[in-house]
Amino acid sequence: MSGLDQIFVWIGHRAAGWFPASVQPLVSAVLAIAGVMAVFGTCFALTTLAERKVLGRMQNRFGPNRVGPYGLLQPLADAVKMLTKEDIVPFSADKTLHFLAPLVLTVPVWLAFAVLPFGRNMSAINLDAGILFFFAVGSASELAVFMAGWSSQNKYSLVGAMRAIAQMISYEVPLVLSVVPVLMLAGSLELNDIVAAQGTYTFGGLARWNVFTPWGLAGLILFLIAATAESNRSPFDLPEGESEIIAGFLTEYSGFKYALFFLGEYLGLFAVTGLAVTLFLGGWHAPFQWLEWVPSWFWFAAKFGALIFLFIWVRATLPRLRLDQLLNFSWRFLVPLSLINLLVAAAWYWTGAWKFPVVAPIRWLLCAALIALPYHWLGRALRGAMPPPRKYIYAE
Amino acid sequence: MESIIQYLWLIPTAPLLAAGAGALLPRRRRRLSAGLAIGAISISFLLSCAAFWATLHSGRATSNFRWFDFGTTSVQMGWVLDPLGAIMAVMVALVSLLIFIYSLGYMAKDENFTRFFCFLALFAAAMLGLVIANSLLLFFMCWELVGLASYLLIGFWFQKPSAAAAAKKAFIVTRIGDLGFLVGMLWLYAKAGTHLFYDHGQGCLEPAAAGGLVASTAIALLIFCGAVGKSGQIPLHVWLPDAMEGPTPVSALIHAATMVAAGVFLIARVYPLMTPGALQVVTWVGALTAVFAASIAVAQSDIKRILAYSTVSQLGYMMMGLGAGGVAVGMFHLTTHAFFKALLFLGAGSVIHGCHEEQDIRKMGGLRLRLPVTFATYAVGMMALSGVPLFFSGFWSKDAILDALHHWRGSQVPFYLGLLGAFLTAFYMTRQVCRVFLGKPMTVEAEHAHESPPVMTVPLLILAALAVMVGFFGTPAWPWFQAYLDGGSAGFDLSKLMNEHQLPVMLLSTALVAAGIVWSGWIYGRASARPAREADPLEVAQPALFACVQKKFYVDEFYDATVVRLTTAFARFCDWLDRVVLGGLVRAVCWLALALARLDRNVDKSVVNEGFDIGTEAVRGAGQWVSRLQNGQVQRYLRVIGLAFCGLLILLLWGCA
Amino acid sequence: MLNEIAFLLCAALTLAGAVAAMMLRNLVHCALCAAGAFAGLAAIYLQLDAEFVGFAQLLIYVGAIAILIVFTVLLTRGAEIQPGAASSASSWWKGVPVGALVLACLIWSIMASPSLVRLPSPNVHAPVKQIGEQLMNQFVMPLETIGLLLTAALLGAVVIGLREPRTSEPNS
Amino acid sequence: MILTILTFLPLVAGVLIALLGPDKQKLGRNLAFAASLVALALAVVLWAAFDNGHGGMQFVENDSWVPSLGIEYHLGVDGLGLLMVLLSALIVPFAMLASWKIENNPKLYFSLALFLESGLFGTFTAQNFIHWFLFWELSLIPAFFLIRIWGGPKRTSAACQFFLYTMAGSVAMLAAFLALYAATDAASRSFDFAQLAQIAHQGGLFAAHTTLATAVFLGILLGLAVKVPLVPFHTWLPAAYSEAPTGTAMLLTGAMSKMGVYGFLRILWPIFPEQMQAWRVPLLALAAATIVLPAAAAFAQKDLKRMVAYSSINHLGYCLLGIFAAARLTKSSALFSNEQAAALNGVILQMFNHGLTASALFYFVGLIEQRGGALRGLDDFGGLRQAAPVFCGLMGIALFASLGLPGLNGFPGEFLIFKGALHLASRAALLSIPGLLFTALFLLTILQRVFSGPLPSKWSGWPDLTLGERLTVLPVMALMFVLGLFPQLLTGVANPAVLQMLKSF
Amino acid sequence: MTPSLNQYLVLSALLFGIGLAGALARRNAVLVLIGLELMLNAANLNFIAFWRFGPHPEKLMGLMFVLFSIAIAAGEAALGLALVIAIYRHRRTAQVDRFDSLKG
Repeated sequence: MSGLDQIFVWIGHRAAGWFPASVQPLVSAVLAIAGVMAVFGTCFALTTLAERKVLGRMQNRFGPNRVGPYGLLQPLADAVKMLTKEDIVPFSADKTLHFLAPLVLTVPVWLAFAVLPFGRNMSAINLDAGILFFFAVGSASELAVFMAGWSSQNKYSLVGAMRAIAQMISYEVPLVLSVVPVLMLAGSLELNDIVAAQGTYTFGGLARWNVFTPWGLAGLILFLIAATAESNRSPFDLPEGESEIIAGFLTEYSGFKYALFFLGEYLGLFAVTGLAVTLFLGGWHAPFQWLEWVPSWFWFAAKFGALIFLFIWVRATLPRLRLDQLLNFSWRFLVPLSLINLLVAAAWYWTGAWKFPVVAPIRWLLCAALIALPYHWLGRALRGAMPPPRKYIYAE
Repeated sequence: MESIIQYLWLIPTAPLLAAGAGALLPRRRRRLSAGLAIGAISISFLLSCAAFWATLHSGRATSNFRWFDFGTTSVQMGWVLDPLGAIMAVMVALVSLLIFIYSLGYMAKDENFTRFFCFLALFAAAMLGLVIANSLLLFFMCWELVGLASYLLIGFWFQKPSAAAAAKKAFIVTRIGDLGFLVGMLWLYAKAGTHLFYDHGQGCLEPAAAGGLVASTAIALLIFCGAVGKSGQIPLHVWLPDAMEGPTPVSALIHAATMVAAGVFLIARVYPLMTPGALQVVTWVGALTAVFAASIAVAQSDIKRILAYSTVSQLGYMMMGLGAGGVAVGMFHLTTHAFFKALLFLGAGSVIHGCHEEQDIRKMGGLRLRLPVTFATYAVGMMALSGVPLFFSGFWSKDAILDALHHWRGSQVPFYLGLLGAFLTAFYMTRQVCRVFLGKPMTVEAEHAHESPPVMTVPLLILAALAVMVGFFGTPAWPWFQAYLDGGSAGFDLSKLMNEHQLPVMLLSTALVAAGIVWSGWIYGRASARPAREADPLEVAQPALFACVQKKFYVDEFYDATVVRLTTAFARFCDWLDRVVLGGLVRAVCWLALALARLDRNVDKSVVNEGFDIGTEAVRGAGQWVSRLQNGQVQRYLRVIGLAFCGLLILLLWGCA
Repeated sequence: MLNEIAFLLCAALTLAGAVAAMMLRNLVHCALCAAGAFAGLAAIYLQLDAEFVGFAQLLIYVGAIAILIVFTVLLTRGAEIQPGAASSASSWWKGVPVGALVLACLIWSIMASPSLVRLPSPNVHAPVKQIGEQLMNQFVMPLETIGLLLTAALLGAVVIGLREPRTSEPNS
Repeated sequence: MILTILTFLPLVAGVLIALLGPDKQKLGRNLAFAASLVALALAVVLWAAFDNGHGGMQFVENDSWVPSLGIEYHLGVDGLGLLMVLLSALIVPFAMLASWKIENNPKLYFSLALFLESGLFGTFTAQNFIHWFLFWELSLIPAFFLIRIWGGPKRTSAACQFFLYTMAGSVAMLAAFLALYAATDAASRSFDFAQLAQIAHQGGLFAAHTTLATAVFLGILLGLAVKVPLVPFHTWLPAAYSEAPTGTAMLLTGAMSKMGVYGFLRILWPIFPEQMQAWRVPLLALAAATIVLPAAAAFAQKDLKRMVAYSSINHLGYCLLGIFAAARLTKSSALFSNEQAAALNGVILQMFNHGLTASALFYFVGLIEQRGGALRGLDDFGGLRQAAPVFCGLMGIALFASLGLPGLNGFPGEFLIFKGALHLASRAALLSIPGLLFTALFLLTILQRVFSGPLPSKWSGWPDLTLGERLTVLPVMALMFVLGLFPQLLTGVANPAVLQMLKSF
Repeated sequence: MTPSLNQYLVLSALLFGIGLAGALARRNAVLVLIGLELMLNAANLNFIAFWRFGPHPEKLMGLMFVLFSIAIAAGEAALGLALVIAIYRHRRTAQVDRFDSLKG
């Protein structure tokens, strides 16, 4: 088991071992950075392709299939195209900020990967306040979006940036709140601890992932919704809604800067997906005890891929929201529900001390009811609060 | 004996269940309701007979149980089976059974037939429960319940305002007596520590009576209050004639045979409590009632009212018998009276039924031909009531009372009153029979009267037979009844009939009864030929006296003018007290508060506010001067703060250095 | 040595950001520079082994307050018209001397106290767990109060920031 | 824990229902009713779990609240408290059903009713004065609004009178207790009923301050007397009851009026035995007046609701008679203490039974009012029995239960009260006897005027009880019979508590 | 060589001075607020520095203060900026020297 499982760790140790001891920490850090950047850079490329392919399939067409076999080299072609395009900066733009914005977006996102455990003993740094770090570095992206939107000196850019920021602020709250139950139950902010907390098995070999608890299930769903919005993906892609505001804050970008934005957004998506895997889906743990021989990084990758596919699927399925619907949905539904989820987690913790026969299903159903009923009520209240559906008088 | 006492509770419970079921039945289930009631009372009757049979062989049996606890003791209740209760139970069950059957015919056309049998069964249950109760408390509870049944049945035709009023009157007037009963009972309870009549084979009342003469007399009299109310003795007799508003079977059952006799039964039950002083009161009240009511009956024209006053009068006799002669004397008259008075009432009901709800005897006449069975049985009843010698039960029971009065040590006046009553009884009964059955029909209704169906006449015949036969069980020659109650045995001795103590009294009463019948027959036998609207012969002779008697000696009017008016006035006074005095007080407090508030407001305005204004003006002047420093520039404030901070820091460092 | 350099770098970033934030004409630039200063300060916190606080600083100051400021700048049109820019030069004399005075006092007092020249205690840890336990035990009342305060502030900000009813519009 | 849950369940439910949207009126009503049923179920569970064997407090919860002032969160029930909790839990759903069709903002109405229920539960379970007082006042406020918003034409003045009257009493009581607290020496300072009673029992509560003791006693007495009410503090009651909507009147008479009597038993009786003893004679006179005068006044009323309201005063007068009669210091004879036990048991029975009966009567009068188009005068009707026999029959049962007919629930209580009172306070008891007669008089007058006589043509279409209404009264009617025949159900619970009270008197 | 306490204090003092000077000199309310935030941050830095260099770092006192201070600063910023916006709506300006309605 350990051989294949620890192969990357082993390689890293061996590579660092070639250097003098005084620079070894630096070297291993560099190696880790390089690894992460290589893997997720490739990931980025593959995901863009996969997204287009999957979307195509779902929309009953082929998707890219011209460049290379089955269109597999399409990302490469795109990269070449992006890098060779002319970098146009508007005349009235604030040039410095216009230049800085893609950097400010992309660099912190890379930082976020530092704390994710990709496999057993495979996290770049073990931070005591890992989750906090994750969200702290992620918070810079809002500034970056603003910088991009404002510096372009373009109405659409500014409106797009404002929309994006409003959306990000609004969905950051449920995002963080849906994480809190996990922290509460694991008793730690360190991601490795959280993964370890989900590492035991029950019911004859089923993993104790957080997603198998009522609050975990609800938390995961909340988290994924909020993550979708955080990364400006459909159905929350208003800031870039091309039918309304051209391309939002990206309107005035092209070429390499545009590619950087693109990269940043996808990396942000990867980061929250990785976090979701870590927090709710047991990280790199196998779903069943008898599957533990499979390398841990494979499990991480598999869950990661599954979630990415889910995102693509959602993008293909749902139409874009209106801005008021978007904000109402966050403040009137997600935020209260994630607060209630906190209580449910507390109830779960509390009922853990119960001792009588058949306690497990009772406890599960009780907590599930605790979250399901507010879900029902809040949903009805939300429907009541929304403006009625539009009547298309002339579109008949 | 042991076995029957186990099932004694079934006697009242069977009709109670029938009543409960009847209450839940819808109005159209007429036959089911009646069948339930009659079946239940039949069961009670059979059980009573069995119980009676058991008492013939052995003495008394009780079965007590705990009702509820309080403090360190508990309230006990129970059933008792002894000769007194057994004879009463048989009588009540039998009369009830007959009257239930009779009601089938009498009430056949009533729309609330179902409800009627429900109430009747409720009454029978309560009455039978009262009879076998071994606890004064249980007795009282059943006593109240028979009162309730009486209330419901008097007001059965509730559409008639007079019936509703009579029902209320009956309940209220008897409740006045009941309150005395309640107090007496509670007093007795506190004194004796128990409500039971018999416990562990011992009487529980004797020790209480032995306690203190004054207290026990008072208790006895308080309990007697209840009997006065229920049995219609002076001064609480006013409800009973009004109660005739109820259907006739009800009058027969409740207001003639059983419930009104419950007062007599009560005195018999608590006889050990009755001190000589109390008995004296009982005798006198009975004597006065007997004559008083009998004299009123002479001048009445409503067939049922005459019987009602007769009942009051006979109840007076029973009281006299209890007071002067003891339990057996009173109870014997109670038993005989129950049968013949039920007979009379049912006969009257038959007459009323036949005459299409006509009750005025002046509008009848000549019915003997049209209602032969009724006439024959009514005549038997009349003779039994009047005390026609030898063959009628009333003679023997009344004679026993008169004999006892004759030998009473207290006074001879009740004896003479009793004789007068006997004469009056014979007089008014003859008057009634003459006017109803003899002579010629006075109205068209009487002309077309018809005999009642067998379901009504058969009970009449049975009752008539009983009215004759029961008397033979208590003749001086064969005092089986007395012996049975006392627990002894009686032998047949014809000579006792002839001894010098009894014979003169018998002869005297016989003579008086004969005089009454003959005189009355002489007057009314002729008068019955005359038209109805003409005045009564007695009225012609003595108009003032007759009017006074006809108006029942103005007792109702007197009560209206005093008690009722006082009550109403007191109620108004209380209401006035609430509304005007106390309400006024509250309003006054309110005004006071308001006035204080106004005063305070003025003080505030003129003193406090003015002073304040002056003060604030001064402060404002100062403030305006100072406020020039405050130019609203937040940065200037900040600057000042910064400078002040510097100053402070420098000062501190200076100090440290 | 490495520490010293890191400190100097961070301090330079912070001070530069602060000075720029106070001096630039363009309010958006000011705000962004302030965010830079905050980030530099966060780095100093990290350097001082206060990880938790550092991340919190980053999360709140850069992630929230800076955004708020930027929003306010846009909502008050501070980024477009600059009527204060011309006159701000004339108001230098009002602020800078006082600031300088305070600064001088502070630095004088720091320099005047020799006890402040000391090295950090080694191996200081501020584990998150311990912070949490402290918050839940010793500081539970302040924590609750802060929760209340933030709620009140949130409500207050919403109420203040809400649009006025339309009735007042004809006057303005 | 169950007591806390019981107390706060209606409160929480009430708050939640009040927070529902304005279009959720029916939902709120149904939820409130469900909550009251849950409370009833809890109360029944409490009853089932209650140990009849001993007379002390059970289900005790004691946490310190404001330790520096001796204020505790102290809950517990003995037999008395349990019966009162049961009664309240019974009356509230009954009253809710009576107000089921209320049109003006039913959601608020029902949530107020739940607040009231919570106040009742709190009052009947609290064992610390401050805690008790909070709930005592909590019950007052919803009652005020219930009358003020949904009442009859003169509701404003009735509600204000009710509120001010009761508030004045409460203020007096609070002041008295604070004075008591301030006057006792620091070692024995407490607000806890049991502790105060124990100190009083040892004679240490008012060692030297007899005047103060009297003042404190009178202050508390005033507060309780207004609530019960004791003549002459009763004038708020007919107005309030007759103006209140039916369901509220049922709550007021069925459960709230018991708070005063409960206070007498829980506070005055154990803590002020000597003062009770000293003021016994005037209090007995007032109790007798409370029995007789309102009964007579009821006879003079023309308004059915006012009649029933007066009858309510009269019935509570019996309770007070029993309490004052039993407040006689006798440690000599066992028979005597049995009489005291009889009176106190009777008081508790009467409290419970009057709650049932009076609320049922108000329910029926409310139905009459509703069917008669807001008419409820004694002379406005007649012969209704013909049109509505079931109505008449059931209301008749309630009336006779109120009158104290044996076999129905009213009798055992009155019997025991008079049994004790006649022995312990003969004169007052004898003076009160006419009250029984007046009660019969006006109750039968109702039956006579409303239900008997010819049916006026305008009421010929008078509807009988609907199935729903029958089902509503069915439980209460059944209880009337059951409790009338088996009073042991109540005395078995109450008697140990009574014995305990007597032991500490 | 690690920096000593007084270096951090000097940094903090500088930050404070800059913030104060800005808050006094600039007339845009937003900038004044930024200045205030800077001053607050200077204070926070002091707390952290004293904690780190103090005798009892294991007690986390300074850290706690900073945490609370940050939380309060967030509230303060939200409220202050909301006020600025509200005033701007009324007065159409964000210049602090024009906010003088409260002058005496």
